[in-house]
Amino acid sequence: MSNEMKRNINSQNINGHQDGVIFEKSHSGRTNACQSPRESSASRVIPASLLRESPPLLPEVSEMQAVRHFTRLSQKNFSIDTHFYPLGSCTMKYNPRACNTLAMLPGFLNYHPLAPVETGQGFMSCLYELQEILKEVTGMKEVSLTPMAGAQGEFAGMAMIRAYHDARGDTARCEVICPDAAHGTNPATAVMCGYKVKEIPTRADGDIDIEALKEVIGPQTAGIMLTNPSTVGVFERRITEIAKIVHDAGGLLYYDGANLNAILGKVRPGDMGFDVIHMNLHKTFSTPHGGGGPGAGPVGVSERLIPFLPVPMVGYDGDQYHWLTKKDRPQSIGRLSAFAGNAGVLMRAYIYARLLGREGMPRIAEYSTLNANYMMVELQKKGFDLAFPSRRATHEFIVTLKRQAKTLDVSAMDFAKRLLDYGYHAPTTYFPLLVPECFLIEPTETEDKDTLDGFIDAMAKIQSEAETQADMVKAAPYTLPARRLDDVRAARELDIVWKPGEQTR
Amino acid sequence: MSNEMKRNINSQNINGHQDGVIFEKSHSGRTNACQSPRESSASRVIPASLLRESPPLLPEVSEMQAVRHFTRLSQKNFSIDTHFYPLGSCTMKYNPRACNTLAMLPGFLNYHPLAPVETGQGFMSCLYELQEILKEVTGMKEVSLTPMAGAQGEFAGMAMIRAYHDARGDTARCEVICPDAAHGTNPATAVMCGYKVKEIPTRADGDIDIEALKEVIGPQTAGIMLTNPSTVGVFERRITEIAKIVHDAGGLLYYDGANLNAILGKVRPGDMGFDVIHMNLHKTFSTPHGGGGPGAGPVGVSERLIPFLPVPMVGYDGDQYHWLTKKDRPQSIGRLSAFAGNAGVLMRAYIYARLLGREGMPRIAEYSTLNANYMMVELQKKGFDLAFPSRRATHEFIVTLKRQAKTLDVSAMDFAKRLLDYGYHAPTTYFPLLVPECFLIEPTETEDKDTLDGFIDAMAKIQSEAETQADMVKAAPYTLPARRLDDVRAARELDIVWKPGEQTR
Amino acid sequence: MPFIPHTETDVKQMLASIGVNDIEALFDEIPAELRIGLLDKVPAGLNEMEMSRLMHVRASGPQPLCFIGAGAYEHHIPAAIWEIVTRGEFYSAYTPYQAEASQGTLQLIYEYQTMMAHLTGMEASNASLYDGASGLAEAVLMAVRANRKSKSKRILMPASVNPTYRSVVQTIVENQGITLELVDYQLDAGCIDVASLPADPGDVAALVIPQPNFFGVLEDVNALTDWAHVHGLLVIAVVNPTSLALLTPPGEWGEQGADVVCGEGQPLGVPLAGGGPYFGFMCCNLKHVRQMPGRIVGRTVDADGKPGFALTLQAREQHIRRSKATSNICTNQGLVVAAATIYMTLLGAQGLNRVANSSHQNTQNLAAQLNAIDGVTMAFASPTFHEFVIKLDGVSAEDVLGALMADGVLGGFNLNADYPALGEAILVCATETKTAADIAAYRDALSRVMSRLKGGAA
Amino acid sequence: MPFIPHTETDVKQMLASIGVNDIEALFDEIPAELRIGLLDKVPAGLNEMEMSRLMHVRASGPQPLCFIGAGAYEHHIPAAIWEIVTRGEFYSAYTPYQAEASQGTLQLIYEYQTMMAHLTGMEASNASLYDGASGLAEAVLMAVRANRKSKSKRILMPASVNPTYRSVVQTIVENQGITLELVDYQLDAGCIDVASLPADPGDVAALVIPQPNFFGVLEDVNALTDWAHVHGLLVIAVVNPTSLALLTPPGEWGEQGADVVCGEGQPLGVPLAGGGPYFGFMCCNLKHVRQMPGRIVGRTVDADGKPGFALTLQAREQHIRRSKATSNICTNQGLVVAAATIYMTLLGAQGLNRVANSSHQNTQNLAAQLNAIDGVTMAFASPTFHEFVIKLDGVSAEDVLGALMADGVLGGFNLNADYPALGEAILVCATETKTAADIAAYRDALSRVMSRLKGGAA
Ligand SMILES: Cc1ncc(COP(=O)(O)O)c(C=O)c1O
Ligand SMILES: Cc1ncc(COP(=O)(O)O)c(C=O)c1O
Repeated sequence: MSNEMKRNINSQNINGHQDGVIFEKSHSGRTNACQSPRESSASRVIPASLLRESPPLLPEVSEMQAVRHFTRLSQKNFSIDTHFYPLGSCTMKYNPRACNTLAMLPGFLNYHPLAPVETGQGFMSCLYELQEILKEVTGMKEVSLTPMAGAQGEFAGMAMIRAYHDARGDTARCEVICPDAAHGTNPATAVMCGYKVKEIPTRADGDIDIEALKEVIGPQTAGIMLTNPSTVGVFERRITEIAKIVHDAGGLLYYDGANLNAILGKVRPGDMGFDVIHMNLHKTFSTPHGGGGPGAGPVGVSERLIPFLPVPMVGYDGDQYHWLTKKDRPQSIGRLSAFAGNAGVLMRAYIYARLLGREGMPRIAEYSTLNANYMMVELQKKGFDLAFPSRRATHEFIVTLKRQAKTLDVSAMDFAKRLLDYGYHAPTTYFPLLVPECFLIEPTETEDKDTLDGFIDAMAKIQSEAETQADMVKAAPYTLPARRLDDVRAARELDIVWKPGEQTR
Repeated sequence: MSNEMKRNINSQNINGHQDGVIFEKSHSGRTNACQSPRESSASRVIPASLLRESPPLLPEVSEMQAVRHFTRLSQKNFSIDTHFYPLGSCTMKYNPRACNTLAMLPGFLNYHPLAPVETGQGFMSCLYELQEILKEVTGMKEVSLTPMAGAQGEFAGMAMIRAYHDARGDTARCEVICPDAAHGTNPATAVMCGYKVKEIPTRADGDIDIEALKEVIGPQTAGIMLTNPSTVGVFERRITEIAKIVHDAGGLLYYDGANLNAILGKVRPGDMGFDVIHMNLHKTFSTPHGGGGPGAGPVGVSERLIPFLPVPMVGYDGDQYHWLTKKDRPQSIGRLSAFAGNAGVLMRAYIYARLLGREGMPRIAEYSTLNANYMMVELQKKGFDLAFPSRRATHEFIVTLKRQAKTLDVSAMDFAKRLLDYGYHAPTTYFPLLVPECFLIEPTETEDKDTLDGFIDAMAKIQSEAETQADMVKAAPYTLPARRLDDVRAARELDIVWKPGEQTR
Repeated sequence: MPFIPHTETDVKQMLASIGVNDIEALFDEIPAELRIGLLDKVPAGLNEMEMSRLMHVRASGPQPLCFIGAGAYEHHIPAAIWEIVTRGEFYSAYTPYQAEASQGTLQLIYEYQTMMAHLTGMEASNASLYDGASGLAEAVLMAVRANRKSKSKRILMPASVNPTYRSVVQTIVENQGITLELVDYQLDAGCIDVASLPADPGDVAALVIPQPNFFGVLEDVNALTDWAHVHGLLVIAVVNPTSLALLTPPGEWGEQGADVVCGEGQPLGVPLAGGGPYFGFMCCNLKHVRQMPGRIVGRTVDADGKPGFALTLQAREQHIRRSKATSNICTNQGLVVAAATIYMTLLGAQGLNRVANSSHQNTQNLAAQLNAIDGVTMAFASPTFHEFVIKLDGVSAEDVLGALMADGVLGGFNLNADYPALGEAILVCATETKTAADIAAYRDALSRVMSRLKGGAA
Repeated sequence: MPFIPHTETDVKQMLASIGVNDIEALFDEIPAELRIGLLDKVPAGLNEMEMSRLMHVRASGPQPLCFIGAGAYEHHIPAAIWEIVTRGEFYSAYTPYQAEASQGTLQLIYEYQTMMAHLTGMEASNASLYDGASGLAEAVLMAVRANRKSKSKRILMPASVNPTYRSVVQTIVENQGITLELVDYQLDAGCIDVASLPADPGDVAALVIPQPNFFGVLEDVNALTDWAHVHGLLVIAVVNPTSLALLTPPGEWGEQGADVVCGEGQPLGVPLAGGGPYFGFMCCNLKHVRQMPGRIVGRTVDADGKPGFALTLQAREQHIRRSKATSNICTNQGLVVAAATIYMTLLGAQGLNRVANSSHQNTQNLAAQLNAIDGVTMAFASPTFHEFVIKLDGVSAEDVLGALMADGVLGGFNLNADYPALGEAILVCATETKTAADIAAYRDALSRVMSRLKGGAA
């Protein structure tokens, strides 16, 4: 057998043209009669100077070509529906199919966002009830659903903090404090709201360095952005003390509630003393990530921030549900979207919350925590190093592969890529930044023990591969639609738009 | 790198437990609360002697495990939505997605088959209009939609022929004539209807041997089962003459209309002199094959068979659509299903027919014929042998690999398996039986030229592989979820039901 | 052109390659006198938008509360099922002739066979037949083949079997000279009286036993099975699969169990959908498996020795055996079977048991409430599964059902045509989908209707 | 337990491995005084059957004929789109951080970027922003960063831009000291008078140009673009993507084309769905690409030299650059973008052009018919795309819309609150989904309503 033959045998779809970019399957003059309105002969009133001269380059393929192309593309993804996906801080849990089907009932899909509320009471009642559920779950006093993702929720939260200080004439507060472990959106958001960011360090036990906090806090402090359980996967035990320090300094506390999975029904941000929280419904409330979105980032607030909540919100007068707008809430920071945010995502979260019910909420916390602690302990037993070995895991925990990187020259990235060969999506790598060569591992409550054990075994196997065949591991993956991709070239030889005349493969 | 490692690297999902049978993922005591009704405490009135003693062994997995398992399984299939699938006699064309979505509107899905027709007029109007469309397309006088697949349509057709003869007291007719090329369902059906089967040969040019027909026909002949274009992929040119011979002998003509693609809107069985036809809506009318069904096999008849059509049919009195039953049609051969056949399949076919419209019908014939003739000619140019080189292809045509089998010891089966490695589903192999080492190739109208060219190239490449590396080809496939499967063992060591304690892999 | 990808350039190149001037030339072997013009009676094509609008209109309309069963049952269908089943890879694949390219479908069918075998208590299952009724016909044909001791083509067919099934069986088996002999039911009990069966039935190939029977009543399956076996008959069980979560599986009926088990698979996750597609299931023991019609999947190994799946025992089938096949069936109900497999997986034994229980209890409940209405009585005293028969006093079933429909309630199946001996009688069903409020709504509607109709007022 | 797969045995084994007695022990680091009891105000859990019933009720109700546009447009959505988009592999995947395990999503986004670039006539596109309104805010922030010649944070914002967009931009940019200066529209023409723009605007970062504008009216984009560039302003185009099949792409506006192009992607295959999820698109030329917010996918090669796709230019983003990122955006609208990509693929340039044309013509048609009604006049004389404004004489827009709704027609968007200067005015839209009969139904309803309301009768 020639070498070429050997390669041929082992590469899926030898006849590779099948998976080129869609434009390569396009031929001029092909149309989909079924999908275009009939041609009409009526005249147009648009002046020629405003008309396009040549048609845009869009693919010209048949409906079947499109279906086949995108179906095949989909198969190149790992996803919750196909793989264990323990991506820390991302809460990749099962997205119940009913949430999708029921949110996509024609009566909801056809509802125009500006239609009179009389014609959408069923839809609005879901949103209203979701507001109520989220209030109860977070212990906050009022909730607005409008932010379209976690980061926009953060923006809304920080803008409210600013509006609050401004409303009191307390305008000298120009700094926001973030732990060094904070998610990147936190500092970025603070800056978008016109603040300067002060970082404070995390202690070796994973808690915040309170002394450092005391040092940076002052009359210039607008607030602090925290998350608890923190992004290092531990519960900040001295949260009440921290809240007191911040409040005493006149600052407010922002809670990054992207990850509520481990505390649902166990402890509430409102009770910890937070003034504002955003939630990632696309994590804790199991709305799908969709390969990058959409999400939803509702915000909840304590008493003092109620007037500033972003609009629209849903009100209920005992008879009818209606939109609350700036007219009703003049101190609101205003609108964040053209309509009411990612309504369809909110519907899915509502359905999920109702399926869980009050008994289901704490169970999420319990079993996600159980899974995380089990994996943490088992990985430790297999010889892996934990970033915070003295602590309980929450919904997630951190393994550091610093030792492997140093002694075997096999990095966290290499472990990650090799895990893909074993049929597991990699954990979050290199975040939080403060732990070197880290894996942030979040199994979620919807994975069964066999799956966790399979992952743990794979980690152990890769460890022994790393010890005996480091080069093999460093060149992984081998079994995926692509080998390791050249990120440097991607940025240097920027190719972000396909141009005619090119051939992918 | 050790050999074991090498193998590990190249096998997808090294951690194979992920793809075992569902029972291997089951653990006792696991339930899906979301999917079962609440437990109720009311008492039961069923005597203990009729109650089950131990629960059936069904999987105990979570909803996510089920979704993941079956999603992963689906990915192991070739299908129209992912691959070119030129399976002759099967008409694997694009199944428009709208046909599925619209047939699954809640108003249709929730309609009980025994509900009063007043509550299902929309549904029934679709069936009625489909009857009318099929009459026009086939040139028959009346249509019944009730048969649930081609074979049941054949049964209905042959039962009508029998009922016709019986009704005339012509009870000595005990034989049915079939060409040797006929689909297996034809002789099997004739036997189910109590007939003996007489085979007649096909000539070298693909037409029926009329002399042989004349020899076997007689007063004992109930009828003949033909298909035109025939199963060897050519149009039977002397069909009018054949019809006359059969009718003159007092027999009736049955048309196996499984494959109407090549004649849609061009020529009609009714005009050729056929008395009864069944259609495979899951071929010509593009309802999905679903990995083996369901289909629908409506029957159409000439004037004299109208009274015998199977019930129910849909009637329309100008005001309301209603079911026609044995009460309305006392000479009917009766019912073939508990309700009205595969209604949901009929709905999909109806939608497809309306999307095509009258202009679309002949286009199907034109482009499916164009594709088949193009492939036939191009494959011949690449050196492949045609079974009927002097004939036009219809929607399909036959390549024979007899020469390759003899000279290279590479069979049609080997070519078929190697095609899978190239990302193409194999054509129909070893059918019709009269052509040795045959490929019955049916591209359908929905494939584009590039795809056909890709397939032709692959065939040429496999030919050259066969010439230089026969063993490699004979051991194909290499890139699929399974290597070549042991059919003999499957039949000898029968394992058709999983039993506890087994482990698949 | 809908669904046709050819560009003008493609067509030109292809015609040139073939060596003809136009597509029309490709049809030159068809005798000119047979060619036709436009299909005038086929309406002009619609685009998807237009078609979608049309179908939405046709699918709209009132959705009455439905208490009809009679062979098709409304059950909750988990959303996941049809989202997975309609994935292109399942939806648009063919019968798994190329096993290596069809492991998904094949493994699924193997799992299906396993579930059905365990549910029915049998050793083997095929991959489906068209529906329950035609499946029973195939079971009858199979029993005649399989009963080596019997030379007869006589089948005992109880009147308590779904009358539509009986007529379908008649249509399908009569041309092979098989005769169906009716076994009567007890007018007060609604089931067969075992004691009334003949002491010497003669040479009969098989007895059909429905469980529950068409009236929802439970037959004494153990005694019936034993009676049949004593007299050399095979037993064909026709069962409701949901009920098997609760009831003795046919494989355990009497001393030896049933020989062939069949039934309608629709209750397992398949929508009512106006009557189809549903699927017929069929199970038997290994000694009869070579007589079974339909496809069967077996587990085997591949060239690397790894487990894999393939169609097996194909020598029974028409594509191999042609006129000597066990049946003419080819295309079956594959996709619907996929739905049922996922349904059984999502519910598990406990879930299915709860569905059965809840349906049973709702039905008990409804029966008790209807029984309290003046002019309404229970036709039979025997235990039932999830259907029961009411008899109406002094009013016609047709009028009552019509009046209920006007009130938004589909009150059941009118037994008049099939069982005139029962008088004015309706077969009623309440599955787990019915709430207490639904049941009360039926009761209230019926009691209004009864007092109106009996009172003679409009 | 819904969605939790643990058996009792699993739990026991896991607790033993961890070395605790019960799950509660795992929460021992949470201060006891913070722990809570049951969440009383959360309703008890429902099973899927119960939930399904509830949601079906909530989704039911009248489906009026809708002529509202104002930023969200009803278009035909091919069935294939959402059947593919909701496939688990797209639906339940995360942001493609592990490129090798996400080639499907990555290639799709690359294709999306390509389509959007060609549609807008620009060189680059990102992978989406939240929606059109917040996307415009990001465009404003980007323009301020990108305009190297300008030190100002002044933005010219026409009043003919969707008022909601303007208020969203205000919310998002105000904390960074950016000011929005209103540019008025001509009361008779409904668009900006280029001649009225100041000869010397001073140091301004950018001019926003809507096309079509909120009134559906077409702006003189060429002149506006040239005016801006002459004065050192960047041009931010806010466009309707459907219209771009017909109208000059922003990349070709005036001499140099627009600098940043953004807009609402909803018209491209995304259902109205009560307002979201939609997506904001954003395009620019390569010289500004490093100022663009949001994800970008690049084509590169893998270790074998084969083409593949990966996120690129990540140094712009928050997860790398943190406080120095171009935006805080992280999760975007990926799945909706997948829908739009399939939409554009299925329609192609010709299909999209027909959608645009048909919408334009239906709108023309409707306008002509409404114009003929007594008391109804066209607010503006200028050409429009697929929306227009009617003015009502002697009746209030609110009353008219209310009366139309009672007739099953949603007549449009009331401009009263946002544009009091227009008097009683309604913004009306008719896309390709509206038939001649629909248009006639609106006309008839409006003419009934007008004569009733004007006649003073009830
Ligand atoms: C801790 C944390 N904060 C904030 C975010 C940002 O949320 P989003 O991606 O929805 O904007 C994330 C999610 O990535 C997160 O994990
Ligand atoms: C020529 C021919 N006849 C009959 C049939 C039988 O149709 P069905 O499989 O629907 O029973 C087929 C399909 O396989 C066929 O190709």
